[in-house]
Amino acid sequence: MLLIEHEGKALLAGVGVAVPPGVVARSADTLGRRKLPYPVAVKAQVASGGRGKAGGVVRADSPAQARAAARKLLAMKFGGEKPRGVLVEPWLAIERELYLSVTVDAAADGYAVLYSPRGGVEVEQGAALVRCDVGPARNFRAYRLREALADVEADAAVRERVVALAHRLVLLASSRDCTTVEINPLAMLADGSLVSADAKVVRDEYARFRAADIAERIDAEHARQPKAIARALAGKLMLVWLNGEIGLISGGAGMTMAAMDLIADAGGRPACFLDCSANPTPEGYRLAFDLLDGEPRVKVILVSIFGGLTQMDRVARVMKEIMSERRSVMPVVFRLNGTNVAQANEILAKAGLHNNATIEDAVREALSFARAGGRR
Amino acid sequence: MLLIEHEGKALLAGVGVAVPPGVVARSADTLGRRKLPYPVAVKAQVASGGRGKAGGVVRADSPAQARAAARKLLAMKFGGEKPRGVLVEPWLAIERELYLSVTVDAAADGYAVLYSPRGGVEVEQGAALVRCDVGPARNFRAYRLREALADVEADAAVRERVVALAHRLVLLASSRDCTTVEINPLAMLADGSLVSADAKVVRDEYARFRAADIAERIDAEHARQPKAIARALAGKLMLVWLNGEIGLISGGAGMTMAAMDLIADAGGRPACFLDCSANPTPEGYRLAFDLLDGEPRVKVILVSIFGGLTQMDRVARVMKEIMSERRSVMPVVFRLNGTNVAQANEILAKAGLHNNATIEDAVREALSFARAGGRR
Amino acid sequence: MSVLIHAASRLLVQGITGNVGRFSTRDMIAYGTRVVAGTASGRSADDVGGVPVFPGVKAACAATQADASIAYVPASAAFDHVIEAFEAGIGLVIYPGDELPVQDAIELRAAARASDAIFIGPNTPGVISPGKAKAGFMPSFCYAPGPLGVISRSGSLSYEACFRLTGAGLGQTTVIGIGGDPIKGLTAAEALDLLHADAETRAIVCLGEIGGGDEYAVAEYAARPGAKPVAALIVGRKAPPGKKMGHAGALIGSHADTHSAKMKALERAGVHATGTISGLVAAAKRALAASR
Amino acid sequence: MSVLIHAASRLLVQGITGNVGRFSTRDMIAYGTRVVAGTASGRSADDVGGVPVFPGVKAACAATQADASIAYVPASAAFDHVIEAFEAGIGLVIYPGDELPVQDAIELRAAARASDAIFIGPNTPGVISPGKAKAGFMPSFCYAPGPLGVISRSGSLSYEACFRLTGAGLGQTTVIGIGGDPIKGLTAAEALDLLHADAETRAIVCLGEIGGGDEYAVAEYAARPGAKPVAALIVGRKAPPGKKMGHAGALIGSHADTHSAKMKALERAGVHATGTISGLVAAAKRALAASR
Repeated sequence: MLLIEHEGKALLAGVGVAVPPGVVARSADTLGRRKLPYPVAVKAQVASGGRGKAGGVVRADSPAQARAAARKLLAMKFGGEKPRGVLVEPWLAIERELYLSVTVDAAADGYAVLYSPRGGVEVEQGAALVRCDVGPARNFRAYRLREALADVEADAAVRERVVALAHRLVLLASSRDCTTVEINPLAMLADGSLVSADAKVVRDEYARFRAADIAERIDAEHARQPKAIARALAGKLMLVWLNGEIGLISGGAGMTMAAMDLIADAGGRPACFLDCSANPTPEGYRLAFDLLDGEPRVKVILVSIFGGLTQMDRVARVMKEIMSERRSVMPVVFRLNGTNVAQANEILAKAGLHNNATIEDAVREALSFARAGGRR
Repeated sequence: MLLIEHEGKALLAGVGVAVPPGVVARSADTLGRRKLPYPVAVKAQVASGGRGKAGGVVRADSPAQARAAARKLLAMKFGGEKPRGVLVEPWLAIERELYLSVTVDAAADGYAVLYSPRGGVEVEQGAALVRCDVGPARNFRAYRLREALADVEADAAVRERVVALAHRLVLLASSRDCTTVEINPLAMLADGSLVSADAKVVRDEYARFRAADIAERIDAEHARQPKAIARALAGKLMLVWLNGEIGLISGGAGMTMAAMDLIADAGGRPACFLDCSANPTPEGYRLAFDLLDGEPRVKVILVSIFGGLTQMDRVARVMKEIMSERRSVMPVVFRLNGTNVAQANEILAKAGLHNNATIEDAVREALSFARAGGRR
Repeated sequence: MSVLIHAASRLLVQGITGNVGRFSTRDMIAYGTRVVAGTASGRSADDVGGVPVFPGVKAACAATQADASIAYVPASAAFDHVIEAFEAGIGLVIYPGDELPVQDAIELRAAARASDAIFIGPNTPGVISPGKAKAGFMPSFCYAPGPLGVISRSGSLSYEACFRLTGAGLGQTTVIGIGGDPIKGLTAAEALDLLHADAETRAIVCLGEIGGGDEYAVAEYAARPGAKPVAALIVGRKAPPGKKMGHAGALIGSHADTHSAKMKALERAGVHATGTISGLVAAAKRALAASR
Repeated sequence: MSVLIHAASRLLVQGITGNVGRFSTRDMIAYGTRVVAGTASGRSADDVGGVPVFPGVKAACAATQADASIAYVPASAAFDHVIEAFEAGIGLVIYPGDELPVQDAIELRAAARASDAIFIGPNTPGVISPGKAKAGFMPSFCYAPGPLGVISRSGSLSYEACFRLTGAGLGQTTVIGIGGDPIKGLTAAEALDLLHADAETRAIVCLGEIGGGDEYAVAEYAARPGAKPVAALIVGRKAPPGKKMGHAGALIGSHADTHSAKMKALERAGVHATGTISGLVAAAKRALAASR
């Protein structure tokens, strides 16, 4: 879960990292009432990247300019996303832009620190980063990072500040369950001090049971989602809308992707990635059907589940029930396999439902329905 | 730094520990405007212990009762301390009161978990606690705590909840630099769930450089202190007022306590514990004199410093200056020793100041001044 | 031979009294696995399907000499249980659950190393050595003994893949679910090393997907002199970039994460790679043929 | 003999280019200590008082075979520097600074154990073996060689105490400042073990105060069969309860923390205990006499 800039900066400030003093405004009007230290930077608060290049940061030298900037930014979209407000900070006189991040990395068996003496857009454009593997947070070693930086950062005082800062970021990441803490640019001011001009903090959603702020943020994020996605999330279904017409109800990420690939190979387009494996219950499946039945783009539903822990006789029984009570006329194609599949086949057969032997067969059947227009 | 109950509970809630939903009110009037889930507990927010026995928790069944309770509590003092507000929570139907705490303990080489199946006042009155040494936080082992609890906690479900909760508390302590996290009582409700009915969280002031909330809390606490203490703290002096007449300016805790003991043995009473070792500068010493000169109870000042890193020639020079510029007529007695003491003796002698050879001599001299009335 | 789990493995089921623990225990026993003990934290419980239940791992090991464990506990308790197993001397611990905080995965991988143990997971159906034993909940009928070592990031995909391989007469030595999370107890590279050292494994099948670096470890292995032939299936060719596809690790963030970059790297390393499940059996056959 | 620091000890000063580092380096050299190297993090610097300055501990050790270190760095950097010294193979690391978060003290004590090293501090003037070497900033003239091993929780009190002992002709083998914080790198019990094993130490003087459990460790040692005679001074008899007296550890929280409880425990264990600095020399003499 990527935090918005001002949220990320609040976490940084909480561990004693220098961030510019900022105020968040949800509207241009509330901004107009504040006393600000002009010149200021007015920054659109969006989670998507590339904000700078998209004009999401505007300098303002007066209240009128600040209000105008806020109005403009709040009306824009960045990567399809409307800003959740603007962050207004003193305009920094940056001597040099650095890059520093801490991120979870499999090759490091834990955290890795990444650094560049030239940050900002240069890093966004792919400039090489110096890397220092850490592993578990307690294995951070200032001297190792210092050695790694020796070749690329000529300014010894900056190097020391970066080392101390990196240690804070590693501790922040581990103590608050962040998978990435990225500061780009890390601004070096005229006095050599370092200020986090931006912040990209990603928190681990799986830690929500022990981090109330993550749980709250997830709830807030869910509430912001379009209705169907929000309903899916509330029902523990994983839904990503795609642009096609084959409504894929599936279990397991790998098998879902395999089915999507097969659909595409056969000339079709999946309407969604809809993984029910976290909630393979009557309620979960009913919700899945309901979501797809309510989406006009969907012409046919393909149920593809290969269950291990999920017992397919139970799934078959649920499918039978859903098919008998369902009002939609949209055709449904099945391919169920896995634990207790023999009983599942019996149940489906008795209910007059056809279970395809292979996913290829099921995809072919679904495509023929889709080509026939679906929704008989 | 001991947090107030509601602050401690906020930290607990932040790591997913169940606390009663509460509201804090600074006055009875603001409380009256809130909708509350009667019956409620109105609880004085003070840092000192023994609040329950002192009548600091009052049940209220109606808005009128709640306002009355708040008014009464806010007018009271607990251990000399005025409440900083009241915390109002639903009145809990407690089946059993447990005790659980995590604290830094030298014998554990880190954290120790303490538990009692009978908490509340029984623990305050000294009931034995079950102890499980942890060490560094990552060494917490659920199975070891489970074994330690097996003999004292008969309810297996409660035991499991306590083990899981203790793990959270250990992680909270280490990730947020707490030296103690104590829940007493830990309330077991009718459904077996555990709720933190009270919270005593002590945070490590030394971690303020990496914990903005600790730094802020220290500043707020300093601002609440009486003026002299606040000035001392701002000047990095450690001042504890005592009831005597000998104003002791010293360096180093151990030597200060030794001098206090000698003063008492000689029939005197120290006016303060005033340790300048964290700021042995002209400014620090000037402030120390200024604080004691301003306190009418003080009859004589005894400067007792045995310096290692503090170079006594420098201290002597500062003393000479202070004595020449000082307006107070209060007598000052010196006993300086330590690094460069030979030069210090020369400087003092030239300035006409007597340096006592021993702390016993200095104490005797100070007492004779005090008996003569001091403040010539 | 097989790797990790054998006919003689003595399996412990942590959290045996939960629904999943009960179901899987019976299922593993039905497969012939020697499930020797279960634990139910701090509780005394009756046996489950004839398996004695202990209050802790130490007691279970002392009584039954369990040497491998699978933990059916919620993510919030996973760390505690896996560490307990390590410290009781268990050399192989599988955590099949998902939604484990990455922090805990990092700590458990480090703890496994410190205990000289192997941690597998999170987010895996487990490990099966067909015809010998299984520690996990994969559907048994999909597997048969044979010459292929299989590594998979995805549970459902591994069922489908092995179902096809078995159907085509291509059995398996051991099928290892390494899991779909970014930090894994047993990495792809480590799983490859195990299968490489196993005399009965003649060729290796890797089931991969978009995101993460496991497939590059596969390419690295395959390019090594003396490597066993490798077949690979990479799914997610049509997954949109920037969206998490169910697995925490299945996300295209950079070019290296994409399907085409992975396919290229695998092909360059001489892997018999396919981008579709329909091509898997043929790829595996080519790999097996190359092993002769 | 002496313990911890000897005439042959090769001392490294971490943070040698700071004000304190420069002052103390010159002072320690003047005392005869073999200060062989200094570090200034990541910076190249000229020598300090003839001592070569290195950018890191590994380089300093490689060039000078330093085997002990004292770190003059702020508390926020203490963890990093002390760990660096451990990992470079230094066996004795002293951190004299105060206000070290207790968390970091816990971690450093654990790290010392893992590295088979000794960590002393925080909040200590260091260690001196009179006539041989000193690693710290205690005023040199207070010390003289002799038969007493001294342990102290407080810097200033140890200067005063040793000044008196030396003045009375009672010299010291080694004076160890274990520091006044609740979690110590070297505990009182461990310091006692070191002095117990030292052949030249004939009696032990412990300088204690209210709060904490160190004095009970002293009593435990003294009650041991074959223990060397112990004298103890406990200050803080007149300190008010519930107030922190400068030291993080000097706080009366429970009855065991009080002056009288500690005095009683010490006396019961046969320690020559005194509650006043004026009584220290006599107590030390009694202990020494008992050692004959």
